[in-house]
Amino acid sequence: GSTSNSNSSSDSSSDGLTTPGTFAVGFDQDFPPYGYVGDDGSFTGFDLELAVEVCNRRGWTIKYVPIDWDAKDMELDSGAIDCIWNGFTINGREDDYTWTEPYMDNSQVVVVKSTSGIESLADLKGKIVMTQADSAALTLLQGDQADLAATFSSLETIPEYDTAFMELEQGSVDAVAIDLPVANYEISESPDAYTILSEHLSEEQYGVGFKLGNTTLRDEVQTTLVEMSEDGFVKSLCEKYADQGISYEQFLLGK
Amino acid sequence: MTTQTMLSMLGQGMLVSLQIFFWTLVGSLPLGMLVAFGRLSRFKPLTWLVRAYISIMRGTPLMLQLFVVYFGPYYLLGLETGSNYRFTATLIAFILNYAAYFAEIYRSGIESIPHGQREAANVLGYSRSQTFIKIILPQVIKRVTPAITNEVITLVKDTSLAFAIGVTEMFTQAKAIAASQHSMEAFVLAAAFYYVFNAIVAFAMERIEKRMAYYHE
Amino acid sequence: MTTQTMLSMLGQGMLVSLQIFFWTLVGSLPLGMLVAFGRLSRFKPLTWLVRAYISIMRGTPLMLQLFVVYFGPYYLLGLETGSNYRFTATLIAFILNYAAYFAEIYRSGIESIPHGQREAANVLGYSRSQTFIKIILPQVIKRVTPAITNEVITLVKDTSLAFAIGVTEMFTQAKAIAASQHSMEAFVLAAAFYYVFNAIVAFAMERIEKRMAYYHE
Amino acid sequence: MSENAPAGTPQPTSAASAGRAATGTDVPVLQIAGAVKSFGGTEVLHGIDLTVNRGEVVGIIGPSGSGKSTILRCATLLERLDRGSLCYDGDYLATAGQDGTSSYRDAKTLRAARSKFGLVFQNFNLFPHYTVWKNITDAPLHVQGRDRDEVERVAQDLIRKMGLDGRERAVPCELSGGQQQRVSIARALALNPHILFFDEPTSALDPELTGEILKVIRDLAAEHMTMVIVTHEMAFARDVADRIAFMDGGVIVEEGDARQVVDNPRRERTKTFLGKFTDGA
Amino acid sequence: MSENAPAGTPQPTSAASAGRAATGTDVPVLQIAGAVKSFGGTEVLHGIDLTVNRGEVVGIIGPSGSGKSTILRCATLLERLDRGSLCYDGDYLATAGQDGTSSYRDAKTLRAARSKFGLVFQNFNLFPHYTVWKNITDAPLHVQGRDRDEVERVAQDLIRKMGLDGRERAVPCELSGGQQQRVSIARALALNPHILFFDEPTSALDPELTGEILKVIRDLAAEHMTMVIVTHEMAFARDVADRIAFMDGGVIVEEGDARQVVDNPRRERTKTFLGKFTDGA
Ligand SMILES: Nc1ncnc2c1ncn2[C@@H]1O[C@H](COP(=O)(O)OP(=O)(O)OP(=O)(O)O)[C@@H](O)[C@H]1O
Ligand SMILES: Nc1ncnc2c1ncn2[C@@H]1O[C@H](COP(=O)(O)OP(=O)(O)OP(=O)(O)O)[C@@H](O)[C@H]1O
Ligand SMILES: [Mg+2]
Ligand SMILES: [Mg+2]
Repeated sequence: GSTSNSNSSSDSSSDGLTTPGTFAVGFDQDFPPYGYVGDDGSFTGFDLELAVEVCNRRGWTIKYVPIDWDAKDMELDSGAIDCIWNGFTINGREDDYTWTEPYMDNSQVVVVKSTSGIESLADLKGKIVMTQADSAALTLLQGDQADLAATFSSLETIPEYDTAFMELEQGSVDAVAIDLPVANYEISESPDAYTILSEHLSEEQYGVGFKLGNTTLRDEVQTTLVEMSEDGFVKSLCEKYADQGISYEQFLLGK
Repeated sequence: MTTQTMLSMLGQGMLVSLQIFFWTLVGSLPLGMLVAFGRLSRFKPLTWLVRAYISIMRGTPLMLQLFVVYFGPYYLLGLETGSNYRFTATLIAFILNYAAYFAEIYRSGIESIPHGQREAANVLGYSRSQTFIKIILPQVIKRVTPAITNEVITLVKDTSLAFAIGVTEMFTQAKAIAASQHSMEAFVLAAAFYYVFNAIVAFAMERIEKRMAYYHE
Repeated sequence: MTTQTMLSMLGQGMLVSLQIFFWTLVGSLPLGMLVAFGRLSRFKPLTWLVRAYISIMRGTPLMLQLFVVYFGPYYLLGLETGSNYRFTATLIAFILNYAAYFAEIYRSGIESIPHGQREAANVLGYSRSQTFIKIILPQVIKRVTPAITNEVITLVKDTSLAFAIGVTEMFTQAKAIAASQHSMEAFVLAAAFYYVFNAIVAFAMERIEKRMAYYHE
Repeated sequence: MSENAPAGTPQPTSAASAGRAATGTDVPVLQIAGAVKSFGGTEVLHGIDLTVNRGEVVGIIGPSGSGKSTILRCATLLERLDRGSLCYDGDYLATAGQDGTSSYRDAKTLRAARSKFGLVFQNFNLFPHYTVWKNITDAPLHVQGRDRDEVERVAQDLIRKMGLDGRERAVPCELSGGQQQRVSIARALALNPHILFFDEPTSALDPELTGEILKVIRDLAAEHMTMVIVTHEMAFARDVADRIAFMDGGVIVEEGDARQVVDNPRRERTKTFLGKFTDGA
Repeated sequence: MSENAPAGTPQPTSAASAGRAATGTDVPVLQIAGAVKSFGGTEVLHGIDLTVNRGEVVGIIGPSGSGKSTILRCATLLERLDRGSLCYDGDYLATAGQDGTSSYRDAKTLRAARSKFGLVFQNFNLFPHYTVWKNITDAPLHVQGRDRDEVERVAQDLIRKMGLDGRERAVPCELSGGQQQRVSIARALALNPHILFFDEPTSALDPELTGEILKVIRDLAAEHMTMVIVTHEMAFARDVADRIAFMDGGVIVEEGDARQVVDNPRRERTKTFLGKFTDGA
């Protein structure tokens, strides 16, 4: 790997880091497989591992900052975190953050119980659909897909996807609208019980979100990401997370 | 989003908060009295049971109690509850939780009434139920009102916990707006709502206290 | 995840919860007394100020207060606070919030001491400060201990609110584990932790109450 | 007060006399025999015999802790005797078995028997949330189920008699100690009891009020109300009581004509007690 | 009690006599002149003159609400006079200006003056969290800053004198009313006051205890302790007091030799009051 840029950290202000040499990554720790608590009790996840590698290459120290999703904008604006990097959907938030180029394709999908008989988005008519509060899926269903949402019996929100799946299991909701990789992760324990509708709600992209105007830092991270993809680091990371629903085909940078 | 839309969203949430608030009180104020009776009963096993109930309700987070009530029937008993159960579960958990707090307040109130009151009623021939309803209860109510007020004010804020099982009350609405608008405005409005709601509750309780202030001791 | 890992994670969270708990008490118990003095002061403007403070602290959600204390310096004053401020902010918000509750408890306690106690001290020549420290305060402490206990037990559970500004205390850890492990086990453990913690607090407070029970009235 | 208390035959005592006619004049109103009472292993009454005849006023005097209140509490069913019997108007509420152990009648009978006696508590125990009017009328209306008009007439009479006119709508905390005392007497009298017990009726009052209340009791005595009065006012006890029982350490040490007991006590203990008293004040 | 209270010259009063020597025997211990006091617009004292000479015992009697407690409270600086003057041992604490308005000395002087007098409250006001020992010794040690050995000796003497031996470690709630009363007297005496005020020392006690406490006061009188006693016990007032002031409606209606006032009151109002009293008990 190339760590030739590490000297740039000596001039901290040009990095755009709040605390020189420390890269504070804000993320939702309840959002596997992108950021979560691993079996060993420490933070892990696809996005966090990418962030760690970026730090390695830039000579920064990574700082994991699990945040309350409600406070993410305040955390970023106030400089408590340097970026939000956590399966963070660009679409619908284009103007709110300074984004890297999209690094990953994502789909918003609908998960139903296999026995439910629901096979298409049209079948969701009259059904109860649940999604996470302040999630990309919710933004979508209140925006571009509002017409579809209007056919639902109701659209519910809940703080954690985890709980949403409990609701789905016990039958109090009929479907969960969710990011594809998260859906894969959630159903990985009993894949036969659930079906991801082949018809997706949308195709969208993840990016790393920085405070508006912080292009310096964005550029550094983006350059490093491209490097990491080019030298194969990303590919092997994708393979590591393959059983949790991530494939290198979705990765967009440096190909 | 216009301020009007925001207010109307918050208003909807407020309505849910108010419903939780109202039904919780309607359910837990009387239930708490029954629990207090159990706590004061001379039948020891009942007393222990009630003590355990009170200690669990007060010793564990209401959020977990919401989970247990909402998901328990399916995960523990295999029952399908249907989606209407969401609000019902909220009310059940809130009522059970608050009944425990109220029970302890009632109990201390009942215990604080001088024994002479019961004796006087006894000598005058009042039955046990007459003594309780006519003599003891009104005095208990007067004494416990300040403590009840405290709990009621806590309840106003606790309604926001209902979102743990997906009930979108006011604070959740405020959070949703704040997130989509990238502004604290909704939070500030929510705080103002709470503050006003609390002020109204405090005012109402003060009126009730004043009402009962026609006598003292 | 092994149970051991889970327990150690929860243990770390517990440590954070305990720190919040401990420092909040260390800060708010004395601060509450100062606030109570302000509330009882004969200097009216101070009284109003303190009343407003108490009413805002008790009338708005602690979560919002956390936001204001943590993000306020940046949004209102343009200060960069650095990430060490996270825990400090938590403590500031908790202490300010709990001081308001304790102040009201102290106030009612101070007001409940019979006037004759001050008069007796006065006639015996005790100075104002001697009267307060030697005569009034010990009696106030005895009287308010039960009410303080209630708040302290509420505090145990309130520590979980600290995650609003990203402090991962025990309950947050439990949620994180539940999310990654698809199981409620962590929640149940968390509930047990809370329950035990509460039981210890209740036990300790009872000991303190017993200590002071060498006299009554 | 005195202007308001005509010496005629007012409501409550007339009802008492009706009771008298029904049960015959020879039967004592109250008969306690062999009364033994323990609290947590400590025997407090060691076998008390006390008979009170119709129209009689009995004073009970004695040092603190001698069991005066306890005997009143047993007589008014607030405490149950361990041994001995308790009998009102010839009806036994508690009988002593072979071994002396008391056995009480069923709850219903006991409840009904409560209308036979009234108790005026040392600290009044008025219901603080009830007005004077309600304190007096509530039990006659809702316990005895008597006719409202009749109860109101009786209450009106009692209020006049007790000098409480104009205070009907007041609650106890708005009354002076003496007024509270009189309300509590009126409350007891409103049930038309056959006998009235007083536990230290003057101990919570200042001397001027004491004078007033003693006047009320004297008036009741003049109307032949049967009464048992625990008191510390020796002068008063001698004056109003027909008979005095001096208690000490859970037994009646001396009993007899009021003037004789106070002025010429026979027993050494009584002498000491009264000596201390007259010496003190 | 009586065995424990030798009639000698024990600690506290000897200190009082030391005070006497210092200020000269002619100066009255307490001089109140033209005392006027209002509460919220209602005048409660209408111009009271009261002089108490060294070694004298003055009784204040009168009906409830006549201002007896108020004058004691003004004398002990618990209330401030609106008009009139207040003077201890010839030192003015409050002087009356041209228009009669009282002006008080500075806080420090007033604080220091508090050691001149002691007050025994009607309801004792003992410090419930302090033991008997601490109730008695705390103020001498930490207010007067006296030597610990000396204070402990004084306290020991007082405890014996008051018949409290063995109760040093008890807290007030473990004591009977009479014992509490005696602790509160000991607490006041421990400061070596020149004058002791009592507000109805017997009203919270039963008659036997009343006897005991009156004995204590009589003993103090025998030791020439200067005292002002508000009381309802006429017999006692007559017996122990050198002089009696009868108050009614905020003025001293009659003042004079104790026996004369009680046995042959001159004023009509005094006669009525005493008549009512002797009539009652
Ligand atoms: N409920 C009780 N439990 C235990 N002991 C009691 C109880 N009631 C009374 N006693 C004890 O019984 C004894 C007699 O008490 P009682 O109240 O009858 O005395 P008394 O003659 O009325 O005294 P006083 O003049 O002080 O009112 C006392 O030693 C008292 O401590
Ligand atoms: N702090 C106060 N505020 C208002 N009024 C008061 C206050 N203290 C006393 N008074 C009034 O002053 C009058 C005299 O009261 P005081 O207590 O001196 O009477 P007293 O002679 O001691 O009566 P008692 O024998 O009942 O103790 C009463 O009318 C009383 O209501
Ligand atoms: Mg008694
Ligand atoms: Mg008085």
